[in-house]
Amino acid sequence: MPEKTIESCNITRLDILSETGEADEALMPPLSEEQIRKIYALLVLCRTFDHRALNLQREGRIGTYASILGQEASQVGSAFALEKSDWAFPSFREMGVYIAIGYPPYMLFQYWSGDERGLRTPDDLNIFPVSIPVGTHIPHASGAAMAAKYRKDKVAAVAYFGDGGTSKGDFHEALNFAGVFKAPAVFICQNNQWAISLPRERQTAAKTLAQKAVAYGFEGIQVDGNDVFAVYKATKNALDKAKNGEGPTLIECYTYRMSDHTTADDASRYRKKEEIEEWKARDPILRLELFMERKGILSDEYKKKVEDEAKQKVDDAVKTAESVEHPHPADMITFTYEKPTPRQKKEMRDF
Amino acid sequence: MPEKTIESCNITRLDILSETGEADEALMPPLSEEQIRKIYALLVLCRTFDHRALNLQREGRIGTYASILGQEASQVGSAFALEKSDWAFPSFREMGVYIAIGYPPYMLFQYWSGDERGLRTPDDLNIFPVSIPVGTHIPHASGAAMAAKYRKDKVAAVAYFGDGGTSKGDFHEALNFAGVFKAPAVFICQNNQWAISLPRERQTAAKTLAQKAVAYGFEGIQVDGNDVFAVYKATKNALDKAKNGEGPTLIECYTYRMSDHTTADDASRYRKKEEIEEWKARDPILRLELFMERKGILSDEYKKKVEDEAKQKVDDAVKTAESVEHPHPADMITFTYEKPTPRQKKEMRDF
Amino acid sequence: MPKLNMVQAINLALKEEMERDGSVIVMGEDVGRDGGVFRVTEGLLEKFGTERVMDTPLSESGIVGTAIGMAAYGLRPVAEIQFMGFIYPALDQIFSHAARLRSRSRGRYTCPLVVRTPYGAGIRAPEIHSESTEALFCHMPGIKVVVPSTPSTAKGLLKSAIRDPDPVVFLESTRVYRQIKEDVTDEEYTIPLGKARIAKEGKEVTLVAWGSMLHRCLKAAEGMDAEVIDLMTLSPFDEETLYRSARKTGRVVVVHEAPKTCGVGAEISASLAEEAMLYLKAPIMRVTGYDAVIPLPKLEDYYMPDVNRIKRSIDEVMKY
Amino acid sequence: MPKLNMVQAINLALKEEMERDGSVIVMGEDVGRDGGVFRVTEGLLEKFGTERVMDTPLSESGIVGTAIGMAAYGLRPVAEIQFMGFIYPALDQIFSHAARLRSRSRGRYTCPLVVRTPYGAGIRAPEIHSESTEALFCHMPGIKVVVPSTPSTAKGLLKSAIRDPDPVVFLESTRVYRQIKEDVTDEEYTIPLGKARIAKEGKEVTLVAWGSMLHRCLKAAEGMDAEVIDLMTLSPFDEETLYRSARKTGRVVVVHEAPKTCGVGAEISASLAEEAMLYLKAPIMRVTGYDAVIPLPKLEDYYMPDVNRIKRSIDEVMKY
Ligand SMILES: Cc1ncc(C[n+]2csc(CCOP(=O)(O)OP(=O)(O)O)c2C)c(N)n1
Ligand SMILES: Cc1ncc(C[n+]2csc(CCOP(=O)(O)OP(=O)(O)O)c2C)c(N)n1
Ligand SMILES: [Mg+2]
Ligand SMILES: [Mg+2]
Repeated sequence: MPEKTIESCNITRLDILSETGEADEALMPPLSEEQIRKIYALLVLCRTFDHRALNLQREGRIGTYASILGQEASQVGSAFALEKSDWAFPSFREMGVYIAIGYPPYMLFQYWSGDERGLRTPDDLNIFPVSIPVGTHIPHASGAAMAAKYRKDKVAAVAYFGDGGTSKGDFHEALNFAGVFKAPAVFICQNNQWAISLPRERQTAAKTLAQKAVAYGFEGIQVDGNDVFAVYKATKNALDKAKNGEGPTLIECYTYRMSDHTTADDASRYRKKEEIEEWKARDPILRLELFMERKGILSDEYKKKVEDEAKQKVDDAVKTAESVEHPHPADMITFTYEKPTPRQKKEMRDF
Repeated sequence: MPEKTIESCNITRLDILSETGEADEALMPPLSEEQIRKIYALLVLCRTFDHRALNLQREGRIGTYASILGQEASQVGSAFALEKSDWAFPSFREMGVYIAIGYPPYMLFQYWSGDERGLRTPDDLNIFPVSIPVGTHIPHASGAAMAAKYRKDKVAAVAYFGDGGTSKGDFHEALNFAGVFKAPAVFICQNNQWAISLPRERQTAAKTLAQKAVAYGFEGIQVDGNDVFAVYKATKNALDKAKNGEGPTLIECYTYRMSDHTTADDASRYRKKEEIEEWKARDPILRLELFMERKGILSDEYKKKVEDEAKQKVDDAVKTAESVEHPHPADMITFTYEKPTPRQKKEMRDF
Repeated sequence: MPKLNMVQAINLALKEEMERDGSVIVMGEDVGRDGGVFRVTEGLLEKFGTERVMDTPLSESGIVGTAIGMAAYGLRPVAEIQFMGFIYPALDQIFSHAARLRSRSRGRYTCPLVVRTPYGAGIRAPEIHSESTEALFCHMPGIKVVVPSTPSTAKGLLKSAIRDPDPVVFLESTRVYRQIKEDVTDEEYTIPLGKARIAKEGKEVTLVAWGSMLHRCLKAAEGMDAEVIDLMTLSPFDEETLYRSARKTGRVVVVHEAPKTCGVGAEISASLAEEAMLYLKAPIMRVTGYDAVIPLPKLEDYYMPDVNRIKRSIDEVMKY
Repeated sequence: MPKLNMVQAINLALKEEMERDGSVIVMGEDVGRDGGVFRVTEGLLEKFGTERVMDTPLSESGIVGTAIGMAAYGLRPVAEIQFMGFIYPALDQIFSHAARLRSRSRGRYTCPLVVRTPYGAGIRAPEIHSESTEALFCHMPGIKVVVPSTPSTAKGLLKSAIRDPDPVVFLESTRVYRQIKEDVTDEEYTIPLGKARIAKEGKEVTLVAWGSMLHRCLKAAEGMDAEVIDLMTLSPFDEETLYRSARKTGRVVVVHEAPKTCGVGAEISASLAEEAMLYLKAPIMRVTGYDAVIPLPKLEDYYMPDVNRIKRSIDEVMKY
């Protein structure tokens, strides 16, 4: 019959590391023991940073903060696949990405304490300031990718956003541009199942977020976001693909927001404790530890060493952040344009 | 292996009436001879209207006009499936929809001659004023559908837009809302292969536009847009589905813009004559005529009668449109709010 | 009478209007289960159900766009944009459609829509959570802009906004939300749009403000014979009350937290310069935010006009 | 010297800048194969190829959003929005990102982006093709707004805009596009942003305008001792030149086609009322579009300020 099928698409899901720490050898990406140790240390550092940030907020030493608890593997696993020359465009919940690429943690505390200077990316890194308006930074990644392609640089641009971000018009326009111009872009969706109080299934009627790539004619894949190896592998493949001129990829990291939305939120108003308990068992760090134990590369003293180092780094970061001098009021005007306008010059006399 | 498929989707295409006028009986919708005659008369009326509008523009009697030549079946076939109580949200290239639901043709001429009064929908019709900003009216259809559902009215809302419209953020947000709220909405994309000078394949990397529905978790289907039976059937099915609470549908009418984008455009700058020639053979009216001849329901005198009636209607419409008095200058202010503001009252003294 | 803060007063207004009129619905991000990030819609879902209190996807243009369709269909949607900094993606829907539906259809279709959104600095919020861009919406014919400064006026104004046949952008100061409590009757009352309120009578200088800045003006006016006008509706604004006061005092200071250039203060000043200049004894001064992006918390206090900056401008005009 | 209209002058500016600097790229709807709906980018695709002249999907937020990413990466995108009425979906990208990238990153990232768009009424265009909402962008710290009124200034201003390290919204009057031809040298020259131009010297009254309205002001000024200022850059605008002229003439009339309320005329008037009031002999008058949606062609001429309306206001201020 002429009611014929003219297009078919399959969305796949990648799992490598099980909750009990068993890895599928056939799918395991080529990571050296040292690299795995590095990843582990980063995961621990992220969690230590996050834990401290929450405490600092409670003590009123920083402002509202968005925790990454539970999403460490999605962030570290993907960021670990980046080359230094790649560009990252994070949302406000990507502290793990910043930390993984070597952004000074003290600057992150500085930012969350309400000081723009914390967002001044060091010259040797290519990461954008966090995007507060959800999803609106995704086109920037598409544009940077298009620019890299025009310059013939072997560079990819990676955008990070949440499940809620996929509902924004800018998500749509950004991915459509990337598809049309075959831009070397990778779109990493941190599907942590919640957008503040809105559960994933109310965010969109689509069964998966990965399948939204179908609308743009490129590949979408879902990975276990609490499986650092799966996240790393999917991202690495997408980056290679991008740099080989094979176009963009959408990666849905299926993970969970273990904390409240932010320190200003109370998740108990809208979600059940049981759900959180369920996800505890899927903890990304626990899982990697079990794997490393099996491999015999996680001794108690090594574990302690990693935790102490993380604690030390975070302590130092807090100290540094809290010792920087207060910004000068005129700063709020100085950076509007390359040169202040006549009116701004007048305004700056107030300080 | 745990790289498993978690979602699959197939996009189908519906063809019923062949270019030679043969209809697939198995797929043929239940249309009476009288209904088919009605459809035929509407198609002819649309083409006559369109032809006249182009002439009037050349003579400077109306302003810039967007021709529907070649898209008559997509517009009439879909609009014919609407019930009087359904709501339509057209773009600027939907004169065929207006005509098919019984909008006074003279008002359409009035609008294109630069008079807002032409957009004042008669009280017994539910069609929105044309949307000039591409795609931005699609959310209105989703909203009206949500409202109808809330009111428990057996009413569907239908949005019309082009291939270019699918690239807009509002398309994305509108379809996502419709999916999430299972709204009784039908989204009809007039894929006429061009967005001014941009060919369909540069508009998006997706192979079909119908597959964009995958992103929203509901059905997308492509139909031969020059096949009035296929368009009618797909729309009727989608409307029934919507009113039965089974949610929205995206219909891609695969058709062609035979004219320049508008009277202000010169398509020879960016597309080949050959392409237009190819599509001539697929003409939607010719095709229906061949079908009706086979069925023996298209005599020469009947054909002539239909054409004469169409010409008469259009003549009358032009006469009426050109005989309405010039709008009063204050009108441009009067309709801003229910009551003019003090400042507006002052401003109106200028006239 | 119960003492309510502005959050509670607005919540009460919503409840009353929803009880009064089944066509009033509330929609937005986290307005349902969560009761809104500021708790303004708390309890509405429980009372009116998910059909009338809709948690929407994260989609500002979609929220306003679908609300326009609902309004045209016959509902009276009250759409919440979670913070004013996130209203810009919906600006096209507000300006190209909500504002024009009546004129484009020559009155066949109207858009009785209220877009509520928290605005302004002063609560140590993150980036883009402290916007005060009321001026953009005052330049949109077809839109009305309302900014209450107190709980009781907030209730009366919101009820009028919901009943208004045309689209209203309703701005709620995050700073005022829980700052003041006052008597708010749960009896039926509304406050007409388009009328200003004399918050304090005076003869020597006129201070014009709205929302959170009104309170700083009242502070600055303490102990002097200053008249303080709470504009309440910014578009269309109450020219008559403004001119009457300016003619009386001959001196005007306009205060807002938005950047100075092309802020609403400019319109007020320009209107005076056109209509009342001959009565003015002194230049018309504007005390506003700086022409800069609103800074993060560490510099926030330097950005917002404070009592001292207002006082300095008053002293300035009193020199004449 | 070749006589060019504004379309040709802008086209020449683009060509020169693209030849000079490989990081300059042009993007937008129909800017390539079609050469733009007004032919402003005609011939650029043939000359510079599809890599530098990109036909984009129909996607205004996407155009500006991707252009921001390109600019941050090191390119100098010149993005075209086909008509100003379609810039609103991109307003969030312009305001929340382009305008703030420098300040948010404390100078690490900048956004050397030009957003070109045709604006204004007067060519019998369809709905939403005649917008003149420059005021919205003048209220956005971090954005510069430029509106040329003649072919030669258009060329010099656009070249400066492209070389400017910060985002510029560049508005081109559809009415002026083919209205005037004048000598435009293909030699290298630029016109600095932020400086106004005295289009006509005079002593008795100052007329302030930009874009298409400048020409109506010049007509209205014929035969009288009026000074006509072509503001050229609306943000940041040239206060000094404005005040100097106002102090000299003591009378000011501001003219723009945008609606009156919260238009740029308000800012100019308010600035004068603050900085130069003591020198003014007469109220500051504004001659503007009405507070209404710009009508369709049949009423268009009644909407736009014409020479007579301008003259009437001049007579008005000359009474003092
Ligand atoms: C455009 C926009 N609308 C609303 C908000 C307020 N808000 C902040 S985070 C958030 C939810 C985001 O959900 P998601 O995209 O899933 O990211 P997550 O917070 O889960 O990491 C909302 C609604 C915002 N920041 N930006
Ligand atoms: C938001 C917006 N951007 C740009 C335009 C200018 N424009 C008018 S029609 C058109 C192309 C529309 O293409 P499509 O959606 O395929 O509809 P078609 O014209 O083919 O019917 C463009 C770019 C517009 N009207 N609205
Ligand atoms: Mg989320
Ligand atoms: Mg098309």
